[in-house]
Amino acid sequence: MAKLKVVHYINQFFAQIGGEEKADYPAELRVGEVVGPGMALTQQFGEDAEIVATIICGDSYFNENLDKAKADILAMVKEQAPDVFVAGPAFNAGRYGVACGTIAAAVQEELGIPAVTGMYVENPGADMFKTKVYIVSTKNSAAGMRDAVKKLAPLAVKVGRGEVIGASSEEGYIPNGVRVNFFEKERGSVRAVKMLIKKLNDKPFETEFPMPDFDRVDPNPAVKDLAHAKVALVTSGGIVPKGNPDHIESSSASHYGEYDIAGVMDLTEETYETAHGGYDPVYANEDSDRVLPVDVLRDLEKEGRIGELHHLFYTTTGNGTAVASSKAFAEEFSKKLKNDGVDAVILTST
Amino acid sequence: MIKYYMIITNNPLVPKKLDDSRIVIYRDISYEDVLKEVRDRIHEGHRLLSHPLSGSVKPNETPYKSVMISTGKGEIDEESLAIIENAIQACRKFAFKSDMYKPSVYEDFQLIDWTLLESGIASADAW
Amino acid sequence: MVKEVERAGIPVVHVCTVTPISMTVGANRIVPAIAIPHPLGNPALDKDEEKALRRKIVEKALSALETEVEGQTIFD
Amino acid sequence: MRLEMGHIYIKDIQFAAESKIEDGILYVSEEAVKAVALEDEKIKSVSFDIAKPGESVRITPVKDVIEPRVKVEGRGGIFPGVIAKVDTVGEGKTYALKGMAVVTAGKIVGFQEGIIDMTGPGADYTPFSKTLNLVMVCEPVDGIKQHDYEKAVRFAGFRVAVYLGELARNLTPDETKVYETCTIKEGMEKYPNLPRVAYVQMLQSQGLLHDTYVYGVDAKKIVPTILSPTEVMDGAIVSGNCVSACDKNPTYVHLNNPVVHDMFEQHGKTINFVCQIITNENVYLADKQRSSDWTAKLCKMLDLDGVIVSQEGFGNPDTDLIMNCKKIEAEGVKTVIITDEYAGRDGKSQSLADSDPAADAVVTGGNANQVVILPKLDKVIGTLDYVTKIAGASEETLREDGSLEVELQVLTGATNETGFNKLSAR
Repeated sequence: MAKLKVVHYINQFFAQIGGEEKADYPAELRVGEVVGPGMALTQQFGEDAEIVATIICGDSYFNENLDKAKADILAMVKEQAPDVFVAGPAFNAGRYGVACGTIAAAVQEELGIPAVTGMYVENPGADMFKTKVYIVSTKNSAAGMRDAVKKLAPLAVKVGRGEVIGASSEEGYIPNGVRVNFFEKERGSVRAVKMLIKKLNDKPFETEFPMPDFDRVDPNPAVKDLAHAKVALVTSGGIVPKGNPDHIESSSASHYGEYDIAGVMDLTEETYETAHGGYDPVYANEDSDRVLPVDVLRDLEKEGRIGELHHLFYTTTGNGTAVASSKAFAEEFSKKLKNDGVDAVILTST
Repeated sequence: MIKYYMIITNNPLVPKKLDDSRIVIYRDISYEDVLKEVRDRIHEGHRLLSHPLSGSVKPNETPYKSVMISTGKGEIDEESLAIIENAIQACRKFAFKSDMYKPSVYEDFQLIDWTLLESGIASADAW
Repeated sequence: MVKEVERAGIPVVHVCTVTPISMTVGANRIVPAIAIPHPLGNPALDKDEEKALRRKIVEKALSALETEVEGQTIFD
Repeated sequence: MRLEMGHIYIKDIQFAAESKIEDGILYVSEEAVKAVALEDEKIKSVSFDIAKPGESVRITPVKDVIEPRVKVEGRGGIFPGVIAKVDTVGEGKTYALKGMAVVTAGKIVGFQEGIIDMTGPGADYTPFSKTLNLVMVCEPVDGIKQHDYEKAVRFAGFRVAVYLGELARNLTPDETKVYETCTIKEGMEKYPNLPRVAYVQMLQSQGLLHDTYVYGVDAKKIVPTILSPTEVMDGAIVSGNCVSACDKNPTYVHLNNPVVHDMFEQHGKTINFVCQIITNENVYLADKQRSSDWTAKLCKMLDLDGVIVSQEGFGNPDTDLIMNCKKIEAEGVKTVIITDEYAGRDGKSQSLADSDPAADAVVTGGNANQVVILPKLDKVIGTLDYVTKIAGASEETLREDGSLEVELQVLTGATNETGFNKLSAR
């Protein structure tokens, strides 16, 4: 089998250009060069793959010039047309991890070239990108390089060849929410007894199935000055302008609504209604303020209790429980809310 | 007349098996729509009495479903709501093939759904 | 949904009828609402009373946003 | 209670004029086993066949799998309340024919499932590809009701298994294992420093083809109770179910319950295995509440430190599993639960129909929606008629080359929730 062509992405630190003071180093392509951790990767690849080019970029540069850096690096990768793209490993370096995740996901999505990266599970890049690209789980410092490369190199070869990827525990990647079957060494009952003994002795144990929906997000700090804050409304109660112009479905909607309420002081029977199919809609149709309290917030805005009510509100018909699509919607409109400088959100559910 | 529970079903065998002493709401709708009808009634304050995913025949495999709920209404029962929402979500994991069988197989599906319901009725009537 | 808003770095309060569901979906600031068909209203009241009721809930939501919380907190 | 289990290893099964076991070979008189099966007038005809590991054979639709056993010393007999008269079992001496099973097959309902492949990829998933199988296909008399047919096949399997077990009564076992539990007080005195541990087994109990029997009692009608873990080795619990083939417990699994056996392995070393607690999985929600309240209460009364909870079946039992786990944890008793998953063909859906943060220690038997291609095999015991109609099968089930595209769901025992197999998922 021919050797796979690999393009390797690293930051300024691992390229031995410098530390924080050189973090503004712009993206640079070194064709035919193997740099820093690339050496260890090359060794681990053996006859299976070789690094044909290394891309180096400063962490600050990448994150501060995101669009340009991404575009430049994608162009470099495209030119090299590798079989697989490897970023990092980033260990516990936060900005490096985010950069690795961002660029690996972009290479995969936009160029259609399979990509892998590696980082410590608590690196913020892990949570952000684990469902988008395989991220090998590494130790929290570069002292874990050997161990990281041992997992990263074979996984890169597998994805490069388009082979079936096994379960996270076999391949060493951070669980990505896709359940994959595999055969354990011991039967389930033995594993259960061992797990119980560990639990009884207060020793660490690893569940084979983490319960869903319990990944918690820490609360954000309280809003200091509501009188000058921009507050936005979001609802899962399906409030839409009368006639449901975007045809939001009554349940498990395939999209969410974004509506402008600039100048709207009160939601009336003539102007708003609910698209939600899950409950008796009569009350919400009579007066949509019962679900989306625009009238009260306008009063509070006037009185100076809040700085301003954001002129857009977002609506879905997701019921209270978490579903994958509503999660994706929320990711998207949360970004918009953030960009619009919203300081706080009131989310109403039926 | 046993009035404190009623049965929402799309299984034609159920109204045939039960006489007027039970409240049966028969609808010619899909499995998932039976669950949604039950959900809507839970929203109105009815309580779930039997498990909506009773039986091991998978949703979308069997077309039939019978669910028992309380006749009386009260505060919205949170447990009922959680169970029915999870059940509706579970429907979507299974490939749809309820329309692929020979006629005799539908009778078997009806029978199994009925026996599952019957076991729930037996428990309910013991009160 | 509420988790994604929180994750984006915006403090969020969840006004929700079924608070256990709110707990399950991972909301940190939770304000209980009235009833599923009308979380922030009560058609049995007359208009002014109803709006006053709604205002009470919204005010509770706003003060929840002004309160530092450690973990999931229901503002009853 | 103390039970001595004598293992007699069966190396081969052959049809012969006379039934006997000699040098590890089980000789079966077809005529004799037919007569045993046909004792029930509801069975019109029965045919026997032998399927061996590695052979190009597919058995379907499987109803139950049973290991032949015989009670040679002590109270009662195998399958008390079902075949033997009611008497408490679990002490004395019992022999088992290891390495083989009686497999009952036959179409009770039109959508019935259950495939055992003796070779190929399917064989990797079903544990019963590794046993020498004496397969019996029962045809009912005309016009029989499904309830009666199910019962007739269930009992016929047990009768044949008991008949075969009897052949071993006077043999010397190849291997003997002793299983012994203490009374509550003895255990406290003998193992003062070991954590007190029990096994909570949830039994399928929802209706026709979804039932389990304890000493002959329909498990729907029990309240949770305690057993000596040796009782199941004498057939105290038998299966009356076969829908959802992958995660239902055939009688073979009850007899050889892996949690019971693996807890015994640690008994007196790292744990004090106090008892087995059985509970049910009824359709009616108030029953669920009562049963889970009771399991938690029993755990508390027994002063347990930890339990393993096993599940049986899909959907409805997820609620029982989580209720049990939550309530037992709330009593301060640590739990590990065993389940399987329905994560969709792509592995991306929510695996369970219920969940709770208290369930922080889970063992999984794998994703039952995983697709597997079963090649065409030379011989089919039973009938393929229904394979295209079984759970997990799709309209493309029967492919042009005769191979089957199915989900793991249809393979008997593939994602067993007592931890019988090595299959798992992450």
